[in-house]
Amino acid sequence: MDRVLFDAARCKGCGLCVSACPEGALAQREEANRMGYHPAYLAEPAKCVSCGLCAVICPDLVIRVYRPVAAAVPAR
Amino acid sequence: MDRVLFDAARCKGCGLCVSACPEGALAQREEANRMGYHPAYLAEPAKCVSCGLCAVICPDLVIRVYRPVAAAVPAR
Amino acid sequence: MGERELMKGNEAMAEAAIRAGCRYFFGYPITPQSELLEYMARHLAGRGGVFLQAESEVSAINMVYGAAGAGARVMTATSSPGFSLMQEGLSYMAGAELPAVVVNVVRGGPGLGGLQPAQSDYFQATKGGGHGDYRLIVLAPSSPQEAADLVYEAFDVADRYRNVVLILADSILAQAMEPVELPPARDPASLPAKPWATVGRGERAEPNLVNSLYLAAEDLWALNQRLQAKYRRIEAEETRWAEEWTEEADWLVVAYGSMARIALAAIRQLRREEGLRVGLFRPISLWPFPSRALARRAAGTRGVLTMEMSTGQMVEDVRLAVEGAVPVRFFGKTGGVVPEVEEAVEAIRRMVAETEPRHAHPVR
Amino acid sequence: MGERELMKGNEAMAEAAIRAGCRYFFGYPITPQSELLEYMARHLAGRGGVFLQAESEVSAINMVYGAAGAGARVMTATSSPGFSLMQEGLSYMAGAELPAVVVNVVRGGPGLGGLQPAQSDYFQATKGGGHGDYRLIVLAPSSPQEAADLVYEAFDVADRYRNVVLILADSILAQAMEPVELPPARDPASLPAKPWATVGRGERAEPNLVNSLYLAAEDLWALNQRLQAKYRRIEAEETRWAEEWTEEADWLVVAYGSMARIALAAIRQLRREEGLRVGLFRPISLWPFPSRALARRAAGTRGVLTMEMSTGQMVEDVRLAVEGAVPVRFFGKTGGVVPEVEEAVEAIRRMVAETEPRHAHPVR
Amino acid sequence: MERTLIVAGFGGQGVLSLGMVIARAGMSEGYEVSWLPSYGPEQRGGTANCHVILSDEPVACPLVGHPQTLIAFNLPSLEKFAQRVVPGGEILVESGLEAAVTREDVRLYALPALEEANRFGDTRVANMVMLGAWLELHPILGDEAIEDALRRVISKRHHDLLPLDLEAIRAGRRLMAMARA
Amino acid sequence: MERTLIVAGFGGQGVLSLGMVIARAGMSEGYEVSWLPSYGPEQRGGTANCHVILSDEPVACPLVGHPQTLIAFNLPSLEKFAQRVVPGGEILVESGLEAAVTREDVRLYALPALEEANRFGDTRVANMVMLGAWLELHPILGDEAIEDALRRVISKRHHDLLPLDLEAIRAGRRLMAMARA
Amino acid sequence: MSVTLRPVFEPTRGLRSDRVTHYCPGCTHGVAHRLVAEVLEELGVLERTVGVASVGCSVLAYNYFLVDMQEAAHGRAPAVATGIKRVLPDRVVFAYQGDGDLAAIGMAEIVHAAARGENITVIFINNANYGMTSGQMAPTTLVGQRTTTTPLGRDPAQAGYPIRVAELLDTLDGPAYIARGSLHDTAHVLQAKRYIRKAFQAQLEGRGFSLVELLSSCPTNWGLEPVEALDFIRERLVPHYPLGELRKPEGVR
Amino acid sequence: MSVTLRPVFEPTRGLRSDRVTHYCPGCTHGVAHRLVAEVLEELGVLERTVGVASVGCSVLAYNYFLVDMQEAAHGRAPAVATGIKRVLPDRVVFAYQGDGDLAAIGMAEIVHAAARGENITVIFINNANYGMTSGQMAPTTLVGQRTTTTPLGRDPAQAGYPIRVAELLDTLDGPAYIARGSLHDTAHVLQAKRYIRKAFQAQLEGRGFSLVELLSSCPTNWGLEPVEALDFIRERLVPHYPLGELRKPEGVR
Ligand SMILES: Cc1ncc(C[n+]2csc(CCOP(=O)(O)OP(=O)(O)O)c2C)c(N)n1
Ligand SMILES: Cc1ncc(C[n+]2csc(CCOP(=O)(O)OP(=O)(O)O)c2C)c(N)n1
Ligand code: SF4
Ligand code: SF4
Ligand code: SF4
Ligand code: SF4
Ligand code: SF4
Ligand code: SF4
Ligand SMILES: [Mg+2]
Ligand SMILES: [Mg+2]
Repeated sequence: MDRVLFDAARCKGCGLCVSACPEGALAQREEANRMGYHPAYLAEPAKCVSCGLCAVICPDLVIRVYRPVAAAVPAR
Repeated sequence: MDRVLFDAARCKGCGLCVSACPEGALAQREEANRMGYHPAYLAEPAKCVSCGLCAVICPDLVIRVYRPVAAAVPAR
Repeated sequence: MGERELMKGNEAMAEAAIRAGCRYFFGYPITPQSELLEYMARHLAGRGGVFLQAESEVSAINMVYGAAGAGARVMTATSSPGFSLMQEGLSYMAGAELPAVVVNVVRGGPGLGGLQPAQSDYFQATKGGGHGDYRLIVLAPSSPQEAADLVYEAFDVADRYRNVVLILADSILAQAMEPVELPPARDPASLPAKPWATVGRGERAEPNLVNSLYLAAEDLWALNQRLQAKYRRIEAEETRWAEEWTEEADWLVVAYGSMARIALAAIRQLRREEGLRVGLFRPISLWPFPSRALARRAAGTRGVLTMEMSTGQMVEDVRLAVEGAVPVRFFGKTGGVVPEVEEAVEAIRRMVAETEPRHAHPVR
Repeated sequence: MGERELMKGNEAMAEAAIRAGCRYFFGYPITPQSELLEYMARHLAGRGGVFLQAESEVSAINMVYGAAGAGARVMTATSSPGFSLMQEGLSYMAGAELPAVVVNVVRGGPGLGGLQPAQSDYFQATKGGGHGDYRLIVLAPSSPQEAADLVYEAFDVADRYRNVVLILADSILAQAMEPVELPPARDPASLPAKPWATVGRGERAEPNLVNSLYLAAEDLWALNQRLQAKYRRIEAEETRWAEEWTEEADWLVVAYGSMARIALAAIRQLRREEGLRVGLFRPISLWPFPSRALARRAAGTRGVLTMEMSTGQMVEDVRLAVEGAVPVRFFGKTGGVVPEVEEAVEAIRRMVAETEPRHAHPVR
Repeated sequence: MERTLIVAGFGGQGVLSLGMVIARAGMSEGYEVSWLPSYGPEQRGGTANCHVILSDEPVACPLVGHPQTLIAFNLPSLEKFAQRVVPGGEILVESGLEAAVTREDVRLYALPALEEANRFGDTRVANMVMLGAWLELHPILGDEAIEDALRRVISKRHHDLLPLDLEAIRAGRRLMAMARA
Repeated sequence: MERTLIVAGFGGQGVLSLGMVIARAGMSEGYEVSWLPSYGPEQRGGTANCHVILSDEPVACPLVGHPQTLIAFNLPSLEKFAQRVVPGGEILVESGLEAAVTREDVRLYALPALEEANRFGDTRVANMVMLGAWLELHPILGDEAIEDALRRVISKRHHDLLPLDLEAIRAGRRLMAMARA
Repeated sequence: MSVTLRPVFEPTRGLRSDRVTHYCPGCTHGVAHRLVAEVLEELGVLERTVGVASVGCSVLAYNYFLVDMQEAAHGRAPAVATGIKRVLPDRVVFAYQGDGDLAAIGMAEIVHAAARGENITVIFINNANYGMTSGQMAPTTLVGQRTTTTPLGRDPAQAGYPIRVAELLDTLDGPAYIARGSLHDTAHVLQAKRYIRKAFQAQLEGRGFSLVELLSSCPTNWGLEPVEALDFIRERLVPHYPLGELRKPEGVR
Repeated sequence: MSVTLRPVFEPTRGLRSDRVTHYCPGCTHGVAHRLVAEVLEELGVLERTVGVASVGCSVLAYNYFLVDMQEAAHGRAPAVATGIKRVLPDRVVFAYQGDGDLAAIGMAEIVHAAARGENITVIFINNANYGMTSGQMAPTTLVGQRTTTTPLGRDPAQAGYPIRVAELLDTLDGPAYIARGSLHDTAHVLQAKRYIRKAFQAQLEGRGFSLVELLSSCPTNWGLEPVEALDFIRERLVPHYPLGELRKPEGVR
C-alpha cells in the first residue's frame, strides 16, 4: 500500500501538494475527475518519506499519509 | 472700568472661573439671574491681574478680559 | 402578584419580561426607552440573567439573534431610529425563524426627529421595515398594565411560532405611571424545549443550524412558503382587538395604543354630552390586523374614523378591511404633537356630520 | 447618443447617472448590484467625479447624506440586505429633505436569502422601511433602457422635490443585456442651484443647516406638514404608469418591473391564442402609486390580477385603488423563483374562469 | 370624583416628585391614578412638568389637556400652561409670579413657597410646601397615604429628609389656609 | 423571426461569451435582442448559463423558459435544461453526453467541440466551435457581424486570439455540416 | 499718561453671542465649542467651514457655531463629513462627536475615516458616559465607574474594558494628526487649543485625517459639582487616558 | 519482521468527509477550516462547540463543520457569537470571518467584542479582497493592489490605507490572545495551527477574547494560479502584515 492515499474524487487539482512535497513525489493526472479537475497522485511512491506535508497544505481533505513501522510487540 | 466684564445673563453660575482665578478675585452673586443661576462677578477688582484665565475656563462666553495699558503714541 | 404597583410602562414591560422567563437583554440607550434598559441593568444580574449594553442597535439585534438561536428567551428594546437600524437583523431573524421580543417605544420622526410620542412607525412595524416577505407579530398596548400583560404573553407567542413579537409602544404609556398588577414569575424549567437551538451538537449526529441563506431559488421559495403558511396560522390564531360601545354603534372610531385612550375620552364625552352612538374599535395586534372583525363591525355603521399619531398609516389597513363598504376618514397629528381630547371630539363630530344621511355630501 | 449599445441594466444605470450629472458615488459591494458599483469605480474618476467604496451600507448612505447636503448630485446602489441597513439614513434624508438617487437591485429574502431576482422589498420601498411619516419616490423600470431613462430623470426629480428617488430594480433587468440608447450628457453648469446646501457660509449672514432634529413637537409637526404637502404635490405631478391593450380590456393584469414583461408575454399569448381581452397595467412609480388611473381602468373590467415576485405586497395598493369595485386576485412567487410565462398564462386563465359572469362562483 | 393637575417648573425644582406623591397617595386611597412626566424641548436645564389624574373611574388617558389645577414654579411654565386651566380651576404659583396671570375665571393662589422652604434651610422642599397647599384645597388624601407615598418617592439615601418634608407640607397647608382666609 | 437559446456549462467554459456574441451580432443585424446570465447556486466552481433572444419584435421578457436551442457543455446543464427545450427544438452537446438525452421530439447534435478545440491547441475555444455549429443551423448572422461582436466581447488583451476564434467557428460550422449530412 | 484697556480675551466670532447653550452649568462641552470656534476664526476659515454635529449632548451644536452645519445620525458623523469633504475638498470640514457616538455605535465609521486618511478634523469629546441620554455607560467609562447601566460600577468581566480611542486610531496609516488633551484646567485648555489648531492646520495643508480627543466633564451625570468634575478628570480620567500628541505630520513641531 | 502503516495524517472528524467544499481550487479557506476542525477535535470539544459563519466565501462553512452553527449577517458574527456565549458560557463559541466582513462592515462589532474581552475565539481570514462578491477592495487590500473597485491599483489618496487588524485590536485591554499567522506554506500552516490552538485554549480557560488572523489566498480574484497565490502571500502580504503572537495571556508560552 502507498504511504499516501488520495481521495481523487475530492481533489480540485490545485497542485499545492505537488509543490509542497519536499521529495517531489507527487504529480497531477492527465485525466480529469468528475468535477473536471486533474487530481494529484503519488507519482513516485519510492520517494515518499511520509512527512505528511502534502496533507498539511491540502485545502480539501484529499490526502491521508501513513508511515511504515516495524510491527513490534504490541505496546501495552 | 473693570478689567473683567461679565455678561451675567449668560452665566450659569458653575463657579469654574471662580476656582480658576489665581488671584481669588471672583465670587458668585447671592441673587439669581433670569435663568435661575447665581452669576459670577469681579468681587475684588483690585486683585485682578488681567491674566484671562477666568475666560479661558468659562464654558459659556460670559467673560471679557482687558488689560490696562499706557495710552502711548498710537502704533503705526 | 395580585398587588398593584405604581409603575412606568417601561419598567412594567421590563419586569414582565423577567417574570416571563427572559434572562437576556441586549440593548442600546435611546430616549424614551432608556428606563426599560436601565431596569434590566439593575435587575437582571441579580436574578440569574445577563444584561449587556451593546455598542449599537445593529449589534443589539444581532446579539439577540445569537441568543435566540442558542435557545434563550431574549429581549431588546429601542426607539424609532434604533429600530430602523435593526431592520436587517429582524429580516434575518424572520428568515431563520428565531423567537424574541422586541420593544419599539416610538418617537416622532422622520430622521432624528424628536423625543415626544408618536405612532409613525406603523408601516415599518407591520409591513416589514426590512427586506423580503416576512412579518413580525406586532402588539400595541395602550396602558402600562396592558404593556406588561402583552410582553409577558409575547414570549410564549414568540416561542410558539418561532417568530419575533414586536411590542409597538409610545412614550405616553412607556413613561406614564399607572397602577400595574404584575403576572406571576414563570419557572424557567417550565419553558418550552427548543430542540432546534444551537447549543452544541452533543449526542446528535446532525448539527443544528440557524440560517436564512438558501442559494437555490427553489429552496428559498420553499422557506417562503413555509413562512407564509405560518403567517396564515398566526392570522387565524393571534388576531386581537378590543371594542367599546360598538354593539349598536352608528359610527366607529379605530385607534390603537395611547391614541385609543384619547379617542375613548372623546367618545365618552360625545356619548355623554351629545348622545352620539360612537364605538371604539381598538386593534391590539397590528399584525395580524383584525380585518374581519373590523369589517363586520364597520358594516352596520355610517362611517369609520381612523385616528393615529401619524399622517395616516393604519388607515390603509382599515380601508383594506372595510373595502369601500362605508366611508373611512382619517384624523391624526404626528411628530410628537399629541391630539387633545377636544380635537378628537371635533374630528368625530366632523365625520358624523359628513356621514349623516341627511347631509347629502358626496363622500370621498 | 442616439446609438444603441448592448448593456447590462446595472451598467446602463451607472452610465445614465453620470450623464445626468452625478459625480459622486458611495457604495458597498453586494450581488446582484456590484456591476453598477464597479462601473462607477472604473469611470467616475476619469470624468471628474469621485467613487468611494464605503465600509458598509450604513456608511454609504450617510456619505450620500453629507454629499447631498453639500449640494452634489450623488448616488448609491445596493441590494436588499444592504437596503435594510440604509433605513435609518433614508429616514434622516427624508427629514432633512435631501435629494439623491438610490438603487435597490432586489434579491430574494428574507435574511441573507439568495442572489436571484425578487420583488419582495415593495413594502419596504413604498411604505417607508425607516421610521417616521415619510416617502421615497419609487420608480420601477422594466428594462435596461427604461432603467437608464428613469435614473437619468430621477436626478431632476430628486432635486425638484428635495427628495430621495429610489430605483427599485431586480436582477433580471440589472444583469440582462439589451440594446440601450443613452441620454445625452448634462452640462454640470446647467444643473439647478441649491442655495440651501452647506458649502461654507461665505457672505451669508445665516449659516445653512441640514438637519432633521426638532425638539419642540410643534416644530416637528410643522416639518411633517410641510413634507406631507410636498408628498401631495408629488402625487399630483409624478405618478407614472404604462398600459398595454387596456382600452377595451375585460380583465386587467397589474405588474411592474421584470414581472410586467413576463405578464406581457403571457397576455400576448392569451390574446393571440385564445382571443382573451386582457390588458396590462404597469405602475412605473410605485410611490406615488397610480391609484386613480388604475381605479379608472379597473372599473370597466371583470377582474384584476396582480402579479408579483413576492407573496403579495403591491396587491394591497391595487386593492386600495380598486376598493372592492371588481375582484382583485393575486399570483406570485418569491425567493428568487421567477414565474414562467406558462404559469402566468395559467394564473390569468384561472382569474378569467373565476370572474366570467357565467361561472357564478361567489368571488372571495 | 376626578382631580387633574399639571405641575411645572425648572428641572431641579422637584415638580415630578410632587406629582408622583399625589399619584401614589391617590392610589393607596383607592383611586385610579396616572402620572405622566414630560420634559421640555431642551433636555439639559430645561423645564419639566407632569400630568396627574386621580379618579373614581379608570383613567381614559393619562394626558391632561386642561387641568383643574396648575402648580407653576416658574414663569415659562406659567406662560405655557395658564391658559389651559379649566374655567373655575385654580392656579398655584410662587409669590411674585402672580402678576403674569391674566385670567379672571380661575382662582389664583400665590404662595411664598421658596421663602418658606428657606426658613427650613433647604430650598429643595419648596415643592413640598406647594404640595401642602394643594392638599389643603383638596382634602382627599390622608396623612398616612401621603407619608407612605413620600417614603416611596424619595430615594432611600434622602430618607433623613422625611421629617423636613412633612413639616414643609404642614407649612404649605398653613399658607393655603391663610390665603383662603 | 425569433430565436431563443440557453447556453449552459461550467463556469470557465465560455458559455456566457458564446451567448453574448450571438446577442451582439444579432443587434448589429437589426434584431431586437437580449442576453441574460445566471449563475448556479454555488458562486465558486458552479455552473453558469445564459438566455439569449433574437427577435423581430421587441423582446417581451429576457428570460427564456423554453428555448428553441439548448447548447450544453456538461452533464448537470443537460440534466437541468433538456426537458425545457420546445418540441421540435434542438440540443447541441459535447460528444459523449448525448446518451443522457432521452427526448425524441428534439433534434440532437453531439459535437466533439473539445476535441476540435484541442486540435487548435486551446481547449478554451470549444465554445467557439459550438457557436459555429449553431451558426450553421441558423444562418441569420453575417460573418462581419460575428467578427465585430467577437471583438467587443473578448477583452482587449486577448485580441490576439481572434483569428483562432474565427477558425474555431469555421471548424464548428464544418462539424455541423457533417453532422447534418 | 492716560490708561486705556486693551482686550486680553473677547468672545469668538465663531459662536453666536445671541444664544446661550443648553449645556449644564460647568459642562466643558462649552469650552470645547469655544476652542474650535476660536481656532477657526484665527485661521480665517469660518466662512469656508462646514461642521457636522453628532447625536449626543452636542446635538444642538449647529445652534451655536456660526458656520454651515449638518446634523449627522448617531455615530455617522465621519461618514457625513466624508461625503461633504469629497464634494468640497477646498472647504474645512470638521465633525464634533461624543464618546458614545464615536466609540460605540460609530466605531466603524471613525476607524475607516481615519484609515482612509480622510482630510477632515474630528473633535472627540470623551466624558466617559452618555450625557444626553442621562448617564449610561460609554465605551470610555472607567472600570468601576457607576453609570445608570453599570449601577454597581463597570465590571470588566461583564461589561468589558474602556477603549483608548486615540491609541487605537494611532495603529492606522491614514491619520496625519492625533492628540489627546483635557479641559480640566486652564493650562490644559490652552494646550487643547494648540492641539485643535494643529489638527485644523493639518487639514488645511491637505495632510489627511486629524483627531483631537478631549477629556471633558459631565457634572450632571457624574453627580458632581462643576469644579469637582474637573478634579475627576484630573484624578481619574487623565491617568487612564494619557495626554499628548500621538501622531504628528512630518515636519510639524 | 512485518511492516504496518501507522497513520501520520488523517482527515479530521470535525469536518464532513461526505461533502466537497465550494471553495475554488487551492483556496486556503479550506486549510483554515481544517485547522480549526483539527484543533476542536484535539481539544475534545466538537460536541460542545457552536460556530458562527459569516458572509463571505465562507458563508457556507456551516455545511462543512460538524458542529452546531449559526449564520450571521454580514459583519455581525462577533455580536451573534456574543449572544450565544452569554447564554451558553460553558460552550466553545467561535466566529469565522473574512476581511471584508470583519474589518469593513463589522469593524464596530469586532472592536467591541474584543474590548469586552468576550470569551470567544475569532478566526479572521485576511485575503486582501472580497472573494465572494468577485474581488472588490477590502480594508486589507494593499496599496497598489488591483481589485474590481480599484482598477488602477489601490490609491491611498483616494481609497485610504490597509488596516492591520491584529495591531488595532492589540490596543485594547479586553483580548487575551491575538496572533497573526499565514497559510502560504506548510511550516506556516503548522504555526497557524498552534496559534489557533492557543486561542481556543484561552477561551477554555476563560481568559477572554482571542483572535487569530490568517493570511490566506484568493487565487481566483487575484488572477493567480494556486501556487502563485501562495507566493503572493509570502512576498506581498507577509511584509505588510507581520506574523507572530501579539498578545498572550500571562503564563502562556
Ligand atoms: C440610532 C440611535 N441610537 C441611540 C440614540 C440615542 N442617543 C442619543 S445621544 C446618545 C449618547 C450620546 O453620548 P455621547 O456620544 O457620549 O455624547 P454626550 O452626550 O456624552 O456628549 C444616544 C445613545 C439615537 N439618537 N440614535
Ligand atoms: C449587508 C450586506 N452587504 C453586502 C453583502 C454582500 N457581500 C457578501 S460577501 C461580501 C464580502 C466578503 O468578503 P470577505 O469578508 O473578505 O470574505 P471573502 O469572500 O474574501 O472570504 C459582501 C460585500 C451582504 N451579503 N450583506
Ligand atoms: S508525505 Fe511528504 S514526502 Fe510523501 S508525498 Fe506527502 S509531502 Fe511528499
Ligand atoms: S492539494 Fe489537495 S486538492 Fe490540491 S491537488 Fe493536492 S490533493 Fe488535490
Ligand atoms: S483675569 Fe485673571 S486675575 Fe482677573 S479675574 Fe480673571 S482669572 Fe482672576
Ligand atoms: S465660568 Fe462662566 S458660566 Fe461659570 S460661573 Fe464663571 S462666568 Fe459664570
Ligand atoms: S449631561 Fe453632561 S455632557 Fe451633557 S450637557 Fe450636561 S454636563 Fe454636559
Ligand atoms: S473567490 Fe477567492 S476566497 Fe473565495 S473561494 Fe475562490 S479563491 Fe477562495
Ligand atoms: Mg459622552
Ligand atoms: Mg476577504
